[in-house]
Amino acid sequence: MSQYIIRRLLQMIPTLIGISIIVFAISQMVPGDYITASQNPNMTAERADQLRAIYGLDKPPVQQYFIWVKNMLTGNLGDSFQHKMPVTEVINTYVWNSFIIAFVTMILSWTIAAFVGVFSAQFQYSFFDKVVTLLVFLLMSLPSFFIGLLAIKYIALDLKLFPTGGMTTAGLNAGGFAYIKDVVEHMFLPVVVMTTLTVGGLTRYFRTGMLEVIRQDYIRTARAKGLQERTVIFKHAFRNALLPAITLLGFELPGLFGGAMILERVFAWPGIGQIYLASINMRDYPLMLGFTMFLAVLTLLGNLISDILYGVADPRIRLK
Amino acid sequence: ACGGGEEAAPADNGTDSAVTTPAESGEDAAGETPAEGADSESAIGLTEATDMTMNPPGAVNRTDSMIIGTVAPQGVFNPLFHQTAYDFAIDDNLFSSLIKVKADGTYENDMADKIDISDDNKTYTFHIRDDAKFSDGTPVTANDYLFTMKLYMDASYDGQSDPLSWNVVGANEYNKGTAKDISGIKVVDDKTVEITVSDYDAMTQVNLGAVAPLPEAYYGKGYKQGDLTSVKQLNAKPVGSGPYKLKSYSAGQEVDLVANEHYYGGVAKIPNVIFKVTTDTTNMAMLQSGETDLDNVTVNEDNVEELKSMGFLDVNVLKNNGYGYVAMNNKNPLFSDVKVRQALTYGLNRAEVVEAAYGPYAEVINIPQSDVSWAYTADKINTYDYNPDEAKKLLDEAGWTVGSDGIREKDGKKFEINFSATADNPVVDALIPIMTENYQELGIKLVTETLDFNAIMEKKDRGDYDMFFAAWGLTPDPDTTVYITDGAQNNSGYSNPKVDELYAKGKKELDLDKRKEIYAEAYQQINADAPEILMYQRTNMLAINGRLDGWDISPYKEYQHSLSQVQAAQ
Amino acid sequence: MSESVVQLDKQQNGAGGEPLIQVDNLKKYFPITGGVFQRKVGDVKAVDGVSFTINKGESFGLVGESGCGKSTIGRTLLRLNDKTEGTVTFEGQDLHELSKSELRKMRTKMQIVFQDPFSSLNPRIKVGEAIGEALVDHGLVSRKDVKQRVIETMKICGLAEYHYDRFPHEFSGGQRQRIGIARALIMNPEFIVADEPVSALDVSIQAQIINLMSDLQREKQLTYLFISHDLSVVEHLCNRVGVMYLGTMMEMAPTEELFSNPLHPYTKALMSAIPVPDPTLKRERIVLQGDIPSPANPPSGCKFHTRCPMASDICKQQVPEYRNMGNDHFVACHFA
Amino acid sequence: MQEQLKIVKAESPWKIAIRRFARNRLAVIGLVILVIMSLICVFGPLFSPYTINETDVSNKNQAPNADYWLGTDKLGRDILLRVMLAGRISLTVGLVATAISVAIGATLGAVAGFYRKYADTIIMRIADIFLALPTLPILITLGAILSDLKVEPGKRIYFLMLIIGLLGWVSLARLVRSQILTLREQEFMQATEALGLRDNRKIFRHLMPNTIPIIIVSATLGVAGAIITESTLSFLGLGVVPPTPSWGNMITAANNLIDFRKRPWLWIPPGLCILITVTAINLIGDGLRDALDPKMKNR
Amino acid sequence: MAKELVEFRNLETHFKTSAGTVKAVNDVSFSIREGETLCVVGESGCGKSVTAMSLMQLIESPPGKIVGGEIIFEGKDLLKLNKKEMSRLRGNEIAMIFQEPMSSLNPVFTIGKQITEPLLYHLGMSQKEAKARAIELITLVGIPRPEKIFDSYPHELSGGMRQRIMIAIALSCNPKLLIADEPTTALDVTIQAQILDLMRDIKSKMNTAIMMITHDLGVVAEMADFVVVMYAGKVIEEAPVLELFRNPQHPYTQGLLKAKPVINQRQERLYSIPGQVPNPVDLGDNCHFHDRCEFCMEICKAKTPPLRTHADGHKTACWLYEEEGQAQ
Ligand SMILES: Nc1ncnc2c1ncn2[C@@H]1O[C@H](COP(=O)(O)OP(=O)(O)OP(=O)(O)O)[C@@H](O)[C@H]1O
Ligand SMILES: Nc1ncnc2c1ncn2[C@@H]1O[C@H](COP(=O)(O)OP(=O)(O)OP(=O)(O)O)[C@@H](O)[C@H]1O
Ligand SMILES: [Mg+2]
Ligand SMILES: [Mg+2]
Repeated sequence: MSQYIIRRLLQMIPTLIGISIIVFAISQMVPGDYITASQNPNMTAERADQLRAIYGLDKPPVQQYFIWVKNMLTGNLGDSFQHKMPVTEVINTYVWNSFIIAFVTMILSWTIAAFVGVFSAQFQYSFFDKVVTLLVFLLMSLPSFFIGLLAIKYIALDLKLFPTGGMTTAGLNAGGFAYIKDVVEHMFLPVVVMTTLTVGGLTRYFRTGMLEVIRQDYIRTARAKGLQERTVIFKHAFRNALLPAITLLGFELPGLFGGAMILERVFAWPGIGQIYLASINMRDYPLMLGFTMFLAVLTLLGNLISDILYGVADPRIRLK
Repeated sequence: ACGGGEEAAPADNGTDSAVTTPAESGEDAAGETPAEGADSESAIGLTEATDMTMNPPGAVNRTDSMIIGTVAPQGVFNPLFHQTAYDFAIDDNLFSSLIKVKADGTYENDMADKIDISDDNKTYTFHIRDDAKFSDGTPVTANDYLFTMKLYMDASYDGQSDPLSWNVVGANEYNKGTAKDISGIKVVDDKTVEITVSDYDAMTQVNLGAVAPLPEAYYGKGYKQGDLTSVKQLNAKPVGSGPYKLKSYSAGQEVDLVANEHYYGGVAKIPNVIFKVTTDTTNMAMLQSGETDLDNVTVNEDNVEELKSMGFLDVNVLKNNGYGYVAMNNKNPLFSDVKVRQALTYGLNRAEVVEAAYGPYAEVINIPQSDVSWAYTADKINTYDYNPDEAKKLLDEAGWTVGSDGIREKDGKKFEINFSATADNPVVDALIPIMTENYQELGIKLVTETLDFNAIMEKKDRGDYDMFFAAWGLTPDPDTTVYITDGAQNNSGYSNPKVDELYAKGKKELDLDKRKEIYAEAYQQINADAPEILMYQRTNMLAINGRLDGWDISPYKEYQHSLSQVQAAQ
Repeated sequence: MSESVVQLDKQQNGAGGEPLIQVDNLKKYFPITGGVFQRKVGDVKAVDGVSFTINKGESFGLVGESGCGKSTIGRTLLRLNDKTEGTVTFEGQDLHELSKSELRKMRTKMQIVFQDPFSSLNPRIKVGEAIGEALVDHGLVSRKDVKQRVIETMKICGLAEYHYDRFPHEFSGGQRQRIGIARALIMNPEFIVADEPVSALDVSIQAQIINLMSDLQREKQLTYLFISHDLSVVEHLCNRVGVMYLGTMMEMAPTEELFSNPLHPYTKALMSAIPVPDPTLKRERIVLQGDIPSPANPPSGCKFHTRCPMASDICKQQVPEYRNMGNDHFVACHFA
Repeated sequence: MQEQLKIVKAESPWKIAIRRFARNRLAVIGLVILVIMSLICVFGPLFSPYTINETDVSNKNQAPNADYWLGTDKLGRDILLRVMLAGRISLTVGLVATAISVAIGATLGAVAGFYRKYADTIIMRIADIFLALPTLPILITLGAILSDLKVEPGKRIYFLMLIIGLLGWVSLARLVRSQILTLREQEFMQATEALGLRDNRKIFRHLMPNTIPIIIVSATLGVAGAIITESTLSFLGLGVVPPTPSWGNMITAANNLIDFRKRPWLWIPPGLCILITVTAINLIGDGLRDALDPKMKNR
Repeated sequence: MAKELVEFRNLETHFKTSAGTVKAVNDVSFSIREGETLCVVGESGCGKSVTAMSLMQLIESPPGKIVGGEIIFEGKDLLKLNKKEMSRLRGNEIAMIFQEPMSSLNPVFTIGKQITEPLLYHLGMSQKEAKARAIELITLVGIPRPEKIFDSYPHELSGGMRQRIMIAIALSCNPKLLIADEPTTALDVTIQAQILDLMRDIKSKMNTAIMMITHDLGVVAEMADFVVVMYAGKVIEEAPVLELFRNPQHPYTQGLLKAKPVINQRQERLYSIPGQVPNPVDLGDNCHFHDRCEFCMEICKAKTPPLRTHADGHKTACWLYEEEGQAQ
């Protein structure tokens, strides 16, 4: 196993090299660069050339690539063109804001999805199951910003239960508990919306997974042991239905840090998603490439973790 | 021209000209309008709050502070480096410069109490006010100005300005590292600095005067010629000479300013200003709940009505300093004939598009200038009112005859236009169907596509396009390179020696009245040549809580310039 | 249905002579893993150096303690597992050296009936298809004739036509076992590993199947490796029998020889434990004492010494030689 | 019944599945809904008194009335006509794109899980790369390339389907693979090995059917996703070009609180259409799953 | 005679299939007394497992359903208990060893976990006690290296080992009734003997009743006090074990006894009952064995023979022993 992990970690190297080459190539092919994207009025051709020289954009792509990779190996992702500060700092500034809601969302949505999915499966075609199914599809049929609007309208504006947007109350000079409370209040809406959005699909996966399992012989054995239905379902059946969930869990890792582009915007949440989006639109290559590589590493790790977890969840799986 | 939203692109420290915009989502959503649309005049301007009793207590009680809704700043609090209009608005209050813009788009002295200009217009002497101090209490000196200019001229300077184009003597040498000093800048005494330029134009004074001096003692500590890293590291900890100073900044959330007690213009009346990040989904709600005092809101009838109905908001609908247009590639044989370009302008029902997209909150324009500018003229300007017959006539004259399939052709070539536009834009939504239909009637086939803004710009740069839709942002000064032959921003390849001459003349002329005439003539030329189809000038809306008074706002002078004068009622 | 099986002349089912399968010093170890990272901490020596030969047309019985490695031999023999060591030669070819496509071709000649009939059936495939698919896949029978073949075979194995369209979970344990048998037989193989093929069948059907197997053997020179706990069935069907204990062969002899003259104490114990279908008869049983040793850590010397009633010091120290006692009777015991 | 074997006509498993499917009432309802929707979208516009380019600002933002059954949008266009036209695009995109990603994802996932070792390494590393690539820049680039190649905007929809399909296969591939990894260790797979079945039979006949449930979930989610993704891609020159509507871009057009509140006819019809489509597909999917599930015989 | 522990009264369990209703258990009545071992034998597929499963109420529904009858356990009708009451009985008072040991063990839990579960749940043991007891149980069923096995997964065990694990689980709570569905098929004879001894031991110590389903007549002879013979979903004969072996009445039972190969009595061919089990779908109202019976009479094809006592405790359902049959 440890051998497998080491091998997979080693495999990450060529994969990352591949990703870096492709990503870099894309950045070269994307129309425009930072100079054209920032659309400085009256910029003379000379000034544009000067700037390109400052940013190193005038060098041949291959050379630029190697400079980038070389810096990256020393942990230096370069300076963001837009933010005028090191990319790592930009990421560090925003990523935790995204992480916190993504994390809470993940916990919530996985818990809810597990329960709802399991019950839907257990009572397949019951009224509960049908209502859940319809609800899930309803949420899937509208774009995410729409659900966001809905929440703002009814929960924030009409019921005035929670603040409409942002992460803290303006001018709040509180520290400690008051600060946390304030952040939690502000988190509420985005988390609710993100949870409703993710929970639907997950519920479906849990439901099908469970449907497959609950008719197996060993579930019968568990019942024959006189275990309570709850134990039978949540322990014996659930564990066997985990494989798809583990796969999806692997995808969550980059998701935790990736930010939610649209919803962060809707709720004015200071997350990395918007920053990343802007870096793409502004062709802020150091930030765009740096963050992409950051996510790539997380993606690879996430998949590696899920591959390892397969074996834990199901001892029969032997990955070589 | 252009850039992430007209708002997003700051005019280069107050100078320079136009900004093309992917007339982007910030300005979207068309309004519901009474079909007449006649009351357009009344739609623009200030509507005062009607019922201050409706003001939510949160806002009423906030007597020593105001909260301004803004799109997220990037935290570049340094006038040399800031990129977005939102950082710009904050920096305007943290730093002040030698001159400042007035409501009519002209300039007045600010930190300079006197400016001497030599007769040959090549030497500028700025006299800094005696009481000008940085927020740390140290005085602003001529040395600080020199230091700041060095930063601008530094080889690693990558900000929005193009300081070498200011033609300061010795700047190039400093930039290349061959000189340790800028020979053209002379520190006469602590408060006097003299700048010599190798060449001048109407903008020179503005370029030099709009520089906000940075304290050398603070920013100069780690600075070595050719490396601005140490300066950039201070971006989040600014020290300037503006009415406010930075108290705290939390990225993506808010920027807290507090009055600068050393401000030479008098300590700001409201001691605390908070810039709070809002979005177009939340900004109206936050105004309503009193969480913010001021915000930009997309103009459309729904929003205007909504804001007005709140009663406690002053609603400013201001002409936007820019215009939308459909570019035609003048180098493309399709559009090289002026008759064709005119025909395409006549043949497009611009009024309908504008009405559909903006209702009363935008107007069709016929010259590339805002009607609030001093340079604006309506004299001898053809309005190209929708006239398909005229258009057909012109096309016939140009040799494009209707073919058997109803499509015009010339020399065996069909009249087919590829049209690119950015999507998610209210104008494009209206423009494409109307244009397709209008041109079909003329016998022209329009092939439309929606593209990423940068992709369109790249097509433009390569000259590989027929037509695209975009918008320009304007600066207070009418000088621009958009219409001069091979101008930096001349997208269309339009060339008219007469226009070139007029722009060159206008640039060199320092007398406003004379400049007016020059530009009027240039606009008439352009109007006749129809190098592009000018579409509209739209408006912006600024909603301000009625409890705040003392604003001096115009299309040229944005709200941030009067923050320090504003006071809360009672 | 048993009438449909042709009865051929009652030739003694003796060893045909030429060897079909040769197993030489076969070993199969399963790693034991432990810890979070599942590091290997030891081996289960499921099969630990077993050699034997099965001649064409012969049926070789394999009996022994549960868990002693019989199924593992069966599987490794057919290369369903990888071996750890040793060789398996089938018709002169080393099975573990064959390429994938060669092996696939070889598969039609050798079949297996799995011990656990249910888990060896795909729950989503109807039994009719499950039985016939290999015929089609190997192109042995055309797609349209296959159903008829399947139904014929099902009937021979005591299943009925109406079972064709059912899924495995709709069957009783015995019925599933018959599906497994049918699936192997339909291929007309030369060699079948039958891993407890009749354990779940009632005696009547068991008899039917065993008759069928011996008929086929006579008819088609079929060769069997017959793994069973039911010694009476083994005695009935097999020409030679091997007795295993803890991964090694303890005794091997022609059936009659073994049953009349068991030499190894373990074999004797086995014989004495066979239940007799007569409630009045209570036989004297040799009860094996001692703990059953672990295949991960087998005892030194003779693996059986910990439980052997005759064990002495030599058994603890020396591995007994696997000797031919004459009459093709091999045994590994110091005292035989 | 002794002698003569009745030759029953061999019924293929698909035929049986179809027969069982037909007996599944909900699945049939789903199919009928989908067919009706498609028919309305294909033929409905022919009966509409309006045309797609027809704008009439004086009629803008009308609530549903006798002339405009579903009201008009901000350019005064008939929503009903637009919803029907949009359906042509959205249904095709949703179904075709999903079909592509399911086909690729299920196959590659199964192959990777089945062969493990090199196949797994290669396929999964490609999947990793796909997952790690930033989609937006790629899409921008592709949009620009299509534009430069002067691909007719009407035809870009095919690229769009391909792209959405190609972007969507990874998660399904990993899901399928995870299932195959356990399935392949089960004894019935040893049985197929013993029978010497061809690999493709092992994969497609023995392993894949056991992953059908998860494929169906993925496909149902995929259709909705594709329909909505399409609307974001048209911004980049990949999707449909205005004025051509799609359900996604009709909803996106109503992206502010006021439209949301005051003019529900702008977004409810397209939203409802997506909902109905997704539900119908799910009903069909559930039906298909039940039809292929041996233990769900008589529901 | 001991008290009756379980009584099946006219139990009917049906499965709905696409072909029709399978009457897997069709009007079955018999009873098991405390401390008694009752063996159920019969043709494969005749409904033995389904009968046992019905008692446990583990018939998968759909497609299966208990459509009629009662199962009285200690005076209560099990079919009328609610889920909770039933689950309290299962594993604790009534335990069952399933026929297919591989699929009956949960592949993702260790053996130890699966054995300790009922101990923790029903007997309220602590983790540690449970582990000790589990290891004891593993040893008891004759598996070497119990500690290692405790941490193994089912797929790492041989068929016989899994079967013994199932036995260990079933025995763990000292049930009043042990249902053993072919518990020793995968075991070699020495271990089988050991297990049978173990069962006998438990039976005598705890007065456990055992319902054993088996095909091995040797095992029947050794273990059973009483034997029930089933055919096609019906009980066709029941008798004390000696009586049955000595005097099998039903032709099917006679055939069964004849078919068993006996050690050291090698025959050329084994006897097997000719013909096939009838299609369980839509069985007629007749003797289901009639078309395989050498004594078949007209009445056999027309009417179902009643299960009636003919000798002491010996019941048979065969027209041969009825007056109506005799008359023909
Ligand atoms: N889920 C099911 N659906 C349909 N028929 C079923 C189902 N389960 C069992 N049957 C049928 O019920 C009958 C009785 O099955 P049961 O398992 O009780 O047999 P059995 O007597 O235990 O046989 P064996 O000795 O082979 O295990 C069989 O004919 C079988 O095909
Ligand atoms: N996949 C595996 N991993 C680890 N150990 C295994 C595995 N498969 C089998 N074993 C071990 O190998 C040994 C032999 O197993 P095998 O299945 O060959 O026994 P068997 O002789 O067939 O027994 P039975 O008669 O009970 O079926 C057992 O100790 C078992 O625990
Ligand atoms: Mg075995
Ligand atoms: Mg059974």
